[in-house]
Amino acid sequence: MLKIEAVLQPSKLDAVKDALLEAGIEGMTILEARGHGRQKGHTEFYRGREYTVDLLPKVKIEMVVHDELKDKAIDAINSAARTGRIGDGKIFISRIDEAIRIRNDERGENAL
Amino acid sequence: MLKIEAVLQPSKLDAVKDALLEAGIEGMTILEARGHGRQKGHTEFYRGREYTVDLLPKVKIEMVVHDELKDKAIDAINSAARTGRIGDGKIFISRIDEAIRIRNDERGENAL
Amino acid sequence: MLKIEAVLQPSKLDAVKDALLEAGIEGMTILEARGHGRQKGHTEFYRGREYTVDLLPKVKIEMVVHDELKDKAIDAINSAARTGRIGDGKIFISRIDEAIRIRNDERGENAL
Amino acid sequence: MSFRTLMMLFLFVLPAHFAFAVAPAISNPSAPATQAQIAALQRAVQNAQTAGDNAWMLTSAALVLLMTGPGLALFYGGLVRRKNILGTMMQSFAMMGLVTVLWAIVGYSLAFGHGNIFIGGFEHLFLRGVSLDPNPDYAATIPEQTYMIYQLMFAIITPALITGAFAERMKFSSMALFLSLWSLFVYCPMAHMVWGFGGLLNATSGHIPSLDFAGGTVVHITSGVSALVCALYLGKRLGYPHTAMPPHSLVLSFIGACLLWVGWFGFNAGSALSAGPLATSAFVNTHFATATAAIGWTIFEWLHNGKPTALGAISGAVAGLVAITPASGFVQPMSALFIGLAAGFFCSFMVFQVKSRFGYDDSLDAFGVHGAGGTLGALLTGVFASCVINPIYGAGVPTGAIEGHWSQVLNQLAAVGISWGISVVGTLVLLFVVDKVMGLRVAPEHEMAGLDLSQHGEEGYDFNT
Amino acid sequence: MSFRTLMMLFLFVLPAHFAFAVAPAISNPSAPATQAQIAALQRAVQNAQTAGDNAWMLTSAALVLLMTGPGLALFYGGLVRRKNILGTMMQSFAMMGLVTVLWAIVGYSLAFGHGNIFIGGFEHLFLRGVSLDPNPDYAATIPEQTYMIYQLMFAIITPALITGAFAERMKFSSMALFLSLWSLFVYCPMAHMVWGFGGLLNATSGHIPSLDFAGGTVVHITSGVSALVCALYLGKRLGYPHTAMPPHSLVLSFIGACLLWVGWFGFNAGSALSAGPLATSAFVNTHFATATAAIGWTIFEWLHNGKPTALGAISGAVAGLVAITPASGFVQPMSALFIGLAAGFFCSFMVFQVKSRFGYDDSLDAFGVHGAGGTLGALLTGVFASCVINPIYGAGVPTGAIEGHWSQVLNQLAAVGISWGISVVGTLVLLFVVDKVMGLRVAPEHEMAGLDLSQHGEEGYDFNT
Amino acid sequence: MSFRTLMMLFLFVLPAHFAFAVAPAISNPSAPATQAQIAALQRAVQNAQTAGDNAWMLTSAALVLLMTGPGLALFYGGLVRRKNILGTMMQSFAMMGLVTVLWAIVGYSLAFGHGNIFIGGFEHLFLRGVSLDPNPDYAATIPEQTYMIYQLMFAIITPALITGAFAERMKFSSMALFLSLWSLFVYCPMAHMVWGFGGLLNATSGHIPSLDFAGGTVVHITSGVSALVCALYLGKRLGYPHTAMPPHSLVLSFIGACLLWVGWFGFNAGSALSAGPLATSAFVNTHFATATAAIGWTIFEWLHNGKPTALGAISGAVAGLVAITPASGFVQPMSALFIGLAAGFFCSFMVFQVKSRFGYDDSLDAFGVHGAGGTLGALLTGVFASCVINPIYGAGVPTGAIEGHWSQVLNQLAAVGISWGISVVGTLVLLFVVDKVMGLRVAPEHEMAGLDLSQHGEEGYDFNT
Ligand SMILES: Nc1ncnc2c1ncn2[C@@H]1O[C@H](COP(=O)(O)OP(=O)(O)O)[C@@H](O)[C@H]1O
Ligand SMILES: Nc1ncnc2c1ncn2[C@@H]1O[C@H](COP(=O)(O)OP(=O)(O)O)[C@@H](O)[C@H]1O
Ligand SMILES: Nc1ncnc2c1ncn2[C@@H]1O[C@H](COP(=O)(O)OP(=O)(O)O)[C@@H](O)[C@H]1O
Repeated sequence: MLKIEAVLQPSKLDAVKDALLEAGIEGMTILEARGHGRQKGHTEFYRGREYTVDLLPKVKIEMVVHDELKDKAIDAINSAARTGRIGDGKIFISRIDEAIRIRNDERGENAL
Repeated sequence: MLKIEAVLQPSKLDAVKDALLEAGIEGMTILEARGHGRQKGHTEFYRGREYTVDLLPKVKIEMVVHDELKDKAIDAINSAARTGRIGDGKIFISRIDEAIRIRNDERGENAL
Repeated sequence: MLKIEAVLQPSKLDAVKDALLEAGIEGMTILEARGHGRQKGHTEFYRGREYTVDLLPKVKIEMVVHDELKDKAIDAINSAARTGRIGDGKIFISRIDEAIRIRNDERGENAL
Repeated sequence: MSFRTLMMLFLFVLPAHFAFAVAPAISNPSAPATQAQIAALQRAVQNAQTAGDNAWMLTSAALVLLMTGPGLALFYGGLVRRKNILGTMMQSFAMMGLVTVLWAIVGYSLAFGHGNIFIGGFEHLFLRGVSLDPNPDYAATIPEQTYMIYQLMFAIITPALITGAFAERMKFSSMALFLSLWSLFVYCPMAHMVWGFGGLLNATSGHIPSLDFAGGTVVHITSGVSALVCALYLGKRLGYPHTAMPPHSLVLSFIGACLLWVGWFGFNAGSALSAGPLATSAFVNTHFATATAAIGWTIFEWLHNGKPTALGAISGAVAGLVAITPASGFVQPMSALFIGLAAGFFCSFMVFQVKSRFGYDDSLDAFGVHGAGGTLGALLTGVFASCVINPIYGAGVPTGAIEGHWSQVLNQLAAVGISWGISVVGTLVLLFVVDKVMGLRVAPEHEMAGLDLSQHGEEGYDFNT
Repeated sequence: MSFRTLMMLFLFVLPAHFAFAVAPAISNPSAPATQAQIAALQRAVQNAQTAGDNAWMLTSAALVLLMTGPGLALFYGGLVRRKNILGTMMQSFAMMGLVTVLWAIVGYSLAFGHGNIFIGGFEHLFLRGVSLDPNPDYAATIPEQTYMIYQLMFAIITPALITGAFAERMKFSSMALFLSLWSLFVYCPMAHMVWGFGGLLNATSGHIPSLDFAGGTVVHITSGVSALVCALYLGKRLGYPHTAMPPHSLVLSFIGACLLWVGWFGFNAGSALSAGPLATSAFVNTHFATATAAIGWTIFEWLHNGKPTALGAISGAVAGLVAITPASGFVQPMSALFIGLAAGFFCSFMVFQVKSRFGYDDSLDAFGVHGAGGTLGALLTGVFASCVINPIYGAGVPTGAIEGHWSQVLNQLAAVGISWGISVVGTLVLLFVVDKVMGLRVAPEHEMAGLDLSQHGEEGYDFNT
Repeated sequence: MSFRTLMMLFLFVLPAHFAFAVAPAISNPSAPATQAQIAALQRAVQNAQTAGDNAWMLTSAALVLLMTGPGLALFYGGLVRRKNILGTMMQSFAMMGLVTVLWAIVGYSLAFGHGNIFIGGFEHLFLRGVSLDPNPDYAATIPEQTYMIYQLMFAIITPALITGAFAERMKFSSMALFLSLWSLFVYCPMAHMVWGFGGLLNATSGHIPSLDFAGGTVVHITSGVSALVCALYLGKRLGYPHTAMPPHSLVLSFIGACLLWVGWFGFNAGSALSAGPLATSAFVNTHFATATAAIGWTIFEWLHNGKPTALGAISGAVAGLVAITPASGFVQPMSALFIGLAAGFFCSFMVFQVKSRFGYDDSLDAFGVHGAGGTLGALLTGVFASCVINPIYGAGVPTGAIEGHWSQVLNQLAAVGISWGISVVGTLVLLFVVDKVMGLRVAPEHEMAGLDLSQHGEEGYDFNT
C-alpha cells in the first residue's frame, strides 16, 4: 500500500477530488495547510507597516491506495491541479505497512 | 518505531485519547481534517439551491510509538472509536526512521 | 528522500522557518495541530466548572528533503525551537519513495 | 408614569374648569380670542408632550427588539458548540416572527384587554380598537399602538429567554409550537395579572398590589422557572456533564451581553412609558445594578476559581439587569447598587453550586440567571421601593419595607408565588402536550451532528472556501 | 407629516389673527401681559415640539446609518466567501464616506432643491441655505439640517444595496467611481421626483401623485433593478454556478439582518419626519410585515426543500422590510401583515425559481429581494393605502384601491415604471462609461485570490498568530 | 445649549414678570382663570420640553455606552492576536463596571461639584443632592440624574481608550487598579476644569475660556497622551517590532468602528444636552468629519502603500470622530468637512511615520489617533468656531479665529497644554505606584500564552468541539 500526499492550491481541491473519484479512489483525507516553496508570498499592510506573508494557503490530500493505483492517482492529480504556474504543488509517495478499517477491523488492502 | 495515523469521527476524539493514555501512549498530535470515504455527505441549502457536502469533519491522530505498542494502540483506538457504522474511520501504520526530542536532542525510541 | 516532520510550539514557527530557509530548505508545508505529551495542559473555566484542556496548540512542519540535508535540517530546527522546557516538540524522520512537482511533472529529487 | 399621568389629567381637567370660570367674562372682547389661543396651545402642548414621549417609546421599543435579535441570539449562540450556533440563534429569531403574529391576532387582547383579573379576553382580537390615540388606562401621552408594539417586544424576548435551558437538543418545529403556546397560555395571563388594567396583581388596580416595574415576575420568573422545568423534562444533553462543552465563541456572547445591557435601557427606562424623570431614574438604576452585579459575580468567581473570567463578568451583568428589572422605577440609585451586588453574588452561587448539586442540565443557565435573579429582584423591590422615586400609592405614602411598608414584601411574595406556579404548571402541561403530538428532542444522531445541519441544513461558518 | 404640518401652520397663523383680534382690548391692562405670555408660550411650545420630533429624527438618522454600517456590511459580508469579506464590507463603508461628501457638495441640492419636476438643481450647492431652521416644504418642526442628514442616510444605503449583485468580482476603484456617479445620476433625480417639492411623482405636489412613504421606488426599485443590470453586465463569478459558494459566516449575516430590522424602524418610522402617531403607525407596520415575511419565506422553503434555513428566515425578514417600506405610513396593521406575507412568498419564489431559470449571477440576490420586493410593495401601497392612517389627499379622501381609489394603483404603476426605466438606462450608461475608463472586474487571478488580498492587501481573519 | 438655556430662563422669568404686570387686572373676573391656565400651560410646556430633551439624552447615554461595549471592545479586540481577544475586551468591560461604581461614590462629585477651579470636591458624595430635577448649572431642561448618567458614559470610555496602548501585555488586576485611579486623579479634575461650573478652562465661567464641545481635551487628549506614557513605561510586546502581529479579525474591528461611528452621534450631538438645533448641528458635523477623515486616511495610504486598506478606512473614520469632537457644536458643516480631512491625513501620518521613527509600541495606536487627533481638533476648534452655530460668548460675538477672535486659539493652546500636562504627570505617577504595589506586566510566558488563558482562564474561540 502506498500513501499519496498531495499539496495543492485550495481552489483546485474540488477538481482534484472529482478526478480522483473518477480514477476509482474513494477514500481520502483532507487537511488545511500553509505552504512555502518557490511561489512568493504576498504583502499585507497593517497601518502603514508592510509585512510579507510567505506562507500561502494550501490543502493537503492524503490517500492510501493499492500499489497499482499509484499512476492513475498521479495522473488524476496532475491533470486536475496543473496550471503550469509556480505554486501548483507537489505529490509525495511513501509506503504504508498496514491499514485497518475501524468499523469492522478489516485489515490490509481490503481496508482501503 | 512506527507511526500510527488514525482518522476518526471528531466526537470520538476524547474517548480515543483516553484509551490511548490508558494503553501507555502519551505522545500524540491531533489534526483537524475532512474526510471522504464510503460515508455519504449531507445536503446543505443556500437560498433554494441544494448542494452536497461530501467532505465530512474528521480528526486525525498521529502518534509515533515503539514497535511493541502497535497492537495495544490499535486495540485502544478500535475499541474507543468503533460504532460499527460507516464513517468510523481508518488506521494507517508506517515506519519511522528517526525520532528526536527537540528539548534535549534525545534520539530514537527514547525520544518518544 | 526523507520526510522530516517537526511538531513545534506555534510561537517558534517563524524562527524555525527562517532557520530552515538559511539551511537551504525552501519547500515546506505547515499544519495547525494540537498536541499531547509530557507538557501538562491548562485549566479553563465555564461558569464555575473547571475543565482541563490537555491538547495544546502546536504547529507541524513537514518537509521532504535530499538525504544529505537531514542533519542541517535537524540542527536548524533544534537550534531555533529549543527552549529546554517541556513541550518544545519532536522531530520524526521517514522515507519518501517518490516526489512529483505538479507544475511540470518533474520527479524525484529534482521535484523538491 | 404616575407623575406624567397626573399632569395630563390636570390638562384634561382644565378646559372644563375654564368653561365655568370664563362665563362671566363674555363682556371682555379679547377673552374669546385669548381662550382660542389657549385652547390651541393646550392641544399644541399635548402634541409636543406626545412627540417627546413617543420619541422615547419608539426608541425603547427598538432597543428591546435589539435585545432579542441580535442581543440574546448572540449571547446564547456564543455559548453553544459550533454545530448549534444557527439553531440557537434561530430559536430567538423564530420568536420575533411567531410571537408578533400571535400578538397581533390575540395576544395583546389577552394581556391588555379588560377581561377579568386573570386574563384580558378577546376585545382586541386582530387589534380591533387599538388605535393611534392614547389609551389612558395604560399611557395617557402616547398612541396605544406604541404601547402595543412596545409590549410586544417584551412578549418576544420572554419565551426566547427559555431557549437557554434546552439548548442544543430540541427540535425546531417542537420548539416553535411549544413557545407559541407558552406565549399565549403563560405569558399573556401573567402580563395581564401584573400589568393589565384590573389584573390580580396590578399595583394600582389589583387585589394584591405588587410592584413589577419592567418584568421581574412577568418576564424573568416566568421564563427562568419555565426554563428549569424544560431542563428537567427534556433531560441532559448527550455527554453532559462528562464531556466538556465549552462555548464556541465567547466573543459572540460578549457582543450579545453588551447589546443586552444597552437594549435594557429601553426595557427598563421605557417602562416609564414616557420620557420624564421616572425614565431617567429607571435608566440610572439599570446601569448601576448592572455594574455592581458584574463586579459581584467577578469577585465571587475570582475567590472561587482564582481567575475572573469574561464569561463571569458578562453573566454577572445580565444577572444585574434581571434583578433590577422589577425595581428599576421604584428605588433609589444607592439601592440599585446594592441590588446589583446581591444579584451578582446570588446568581453566581446558584449557577456554581446549586446547579451542580442537583445535576440538571440548564444548558445556558436560564434558570440560574433569570429565575433566580428575577425572584431576588422581585422580593428586593418590595424592600427598597421608595415613594420619593415613584409615589405609586400616592405622594408620601410608604411604598417599600424600607419606608415601613413591610406588607409590600408579602405582596411581592404572593406575586412571586403565583408566577412560579403558573410557570411550573403551564410549562409542564404544554411540554407534555407537544411531546405527545410531535416529540421534543432531536434524534441522538441529529444531536451529535448538531442542530444547524439536522434542523436547518446549514452550517454557521465555512472558512474553507 | 401632514397632521403635524397643519398644526404648526395653525400656530403660525395664530399670532397674526391675534394682532387683529386684540386691538380693541387695549383698555384691559392685563391683556398685553397675557398676550406676551401667550406669545412666549407659543414659542416655547414650538421649541418643545421641535425637541420631541428632533430627538426622534436624530435617533432615526443614527438608526439608518446603522443599517449600512455595520448592518448591511455584515449581512452581505457573511454571505461571501472568506476571502472577500473585507472587500464586501468596504463597498458599504465606502458609500458612508463618498456619498456623504457628494451629498454635502451637490447631492442634497439635486434631490431637494426646487429645480424642475425631474431634478432639484444647484441652489443648495455646498449646503448653501440649508440652515438650522425648519424648511416647511419638507418638515415644519425640525431643523432643515436634520432633514438633510436624515435623507443623506438614505442616499448612502441605496447604492450600498447594489453591491450585493456584483459581490466578489468588482474592482474597488471602479466600484467607488460607478456608485458615486450612480448616486448623482440615478438616485438624486429619483429622490427629487418622488420626494422633492414639485417633483413629478410627488404625492402632494406632483403631476402623478404616487405614494412612497420611505423609499419603495426611490431606494429599493432603483437599487434592486440596477443590481440586476450590474449582474448581467459584469457576468458571473468564476466557477458559478458549478462551484458551490457557500456563505462563509451565516452568523455575521444573522447579526446584519437583525441590525437591519432594528435600523429599519428609523428608516420607516423616521420617514414620518416627526414623533407623532404617524411614526408609530409606520413602526408597527414595519415590524408586522417583517415578521410575516420571515414566516412566509420560511414556509415556502420548508415546503420546497424540507428544511427551514436560518438564511431563509433572515432573507424573508429583509424582503418584508423592503416591501413594507413604501406602504409603512399609509396602511393599517392588518394590511401590513398581509403585505409581509406576500413579500415572503414572492421574493423567495423570485430567488429560488426565477434566478435559476435565467441563470444570471445576482450573487447576494439584491434584485430578488430589493427589486422584486420593492416593486411588489410599491404596487400594494396603491391597493392598501388608507386615509384613516394618512389622509394625504385630505381627511376622508379615499387613498388606496381598498378605499375605492383605484387610479392610485395606476399612479403607482407609473412610479414603478419610471424607476425601473431610470435604473436600467442610468446603470447601463454608467457601467459602460466606467468600464471604458478603467474596467470593472478584477483580474481572474485576483478573483481567485479574493478581493481582500488583491484590492486591500489584508485578510479578514488570522487565527494562526 | 445656550439657546435652550436662554429660552428656559425666559420661561422662568415670565411668571415673575407676570405677577407684577397682572396686579392691576384683578378687577377682570376672567384673568385669574386665564392666568391659572397659563401657569398650567407653562408647567406643561416645561414638561413637554423635558420629554423631548430627555428622550434624546437618554438615547445619547445609551449610544455612548454602546461605544465602549461592544464598540471599542470590538474595535480593539479585533486588532489583537487571537489569544488576547477576551483580555482586550475585558479591559473595556471592566471600565463599564468599575468606573460606574466610582462615579456613583465620588467621581461625579469630583467632576461636577462646585469646589474650586481644579476639582469639584465632595458635595455630591454618593450622589447626595443629585436629584431628578434639573440642575440649571448644567442643563436646565433635563433631570440632573440624566446629566450625571450621561457624563458617566464619558468617564467610562475615556480610560477604556487608553487600553489600546498597552494591549496584549498588562495584568488584568493592575489594569483595573491603574485605570480606576486614573479615572479619579486624571479624568475627574480635567472634566471639572473644562466642563465643571467654575472650572479653570470652562468656556462660560472659567478663567481661560476654552472650547471643548464633547471632549477633545477631556476625553481624547487625556486618554491619548496617557496612552503614549503607558506605551513608553510598559515597553514593547515580546517580539515587537520584528514579529508581525496582524489583527486576528478585522471583521470585529470593522463592526466596532461602525458602532463607534453610530454611537458617537450620542457622544457629540448629545453634548448639546438637548434635542434642539444645536444637537442637529453637532450631529451633522460629526458625520461629515468622519466621512472626510475616512477618505483622507485612505488617500494617504493609497498613495503611500499602493492599496486602500479596510483598517485604514475605519481608522480614518475614528480619527475624524476624535478630531471633530471638540468642534462639533461650534463649527459650520463645511468646516467639519475640512477638519475631518485634516485629521485623516494628520493621524495617518502620525501612525505611519512618527511611531515607526520613535519605535514605541503604542500597540493599537491610541496615541496616534486619540492624542494626535484630539490635539488637532482642539486647536482647529479655536480656528473654526462660529457664533452663528453656537453664540457661546453672546449673539454675534466673534468666537473662533475665523471670525477674528484669534486669542481663542491661544486659549485652546492653554487647554491643550494643561491636558497634556496632567496626563503625562498623572499617568506617570499612577503607573509608578501600581508598578511598585503589584507590577504591571504579565510574566513573559503568560504574554506568550496570551491574556485570555493567563488572566481569565478562557479562550475566545473554540471551533473544535
Ligand atoms: N520539499 C517540500 N516538502 C514539503 N512540502 C513542499 C515541498 N516543496 C513544496 N512543498 C509544498 O508545495 C507547495 C508548492 O510549492 P512551490 O515550490 O510553490 O511550487 P512549484 O514547485 O510547483 O512551483 C508549497 O507551498 C509547499 O506547501
Ligand atoms: N484510503 C484512504 N486514505 C486516506 N483516508 C481514508 C481512506 N479511506 C478512508 N479514509 C478516511 O477515513 C474516513 C472514514 O472512511 P469511510 O469509508 O467513510 O468509513 P469506513 O471506516 O466505514 O469505511 C474518511 O472520511 C476518510 O477521512
Ligand atoms: N510520540 C509522539 N507521537 C506524535 N507526536 C508526539 C509524540 N510525542 C510528542 N509529540 C508531540 O510533541 C509535542 C511536545 O511533546 P512533549 O512531550 O510535551 O514535549 P517534550 O519534547 O519536551 O518531551 C506534543 O504536544 C505532541 O504534539
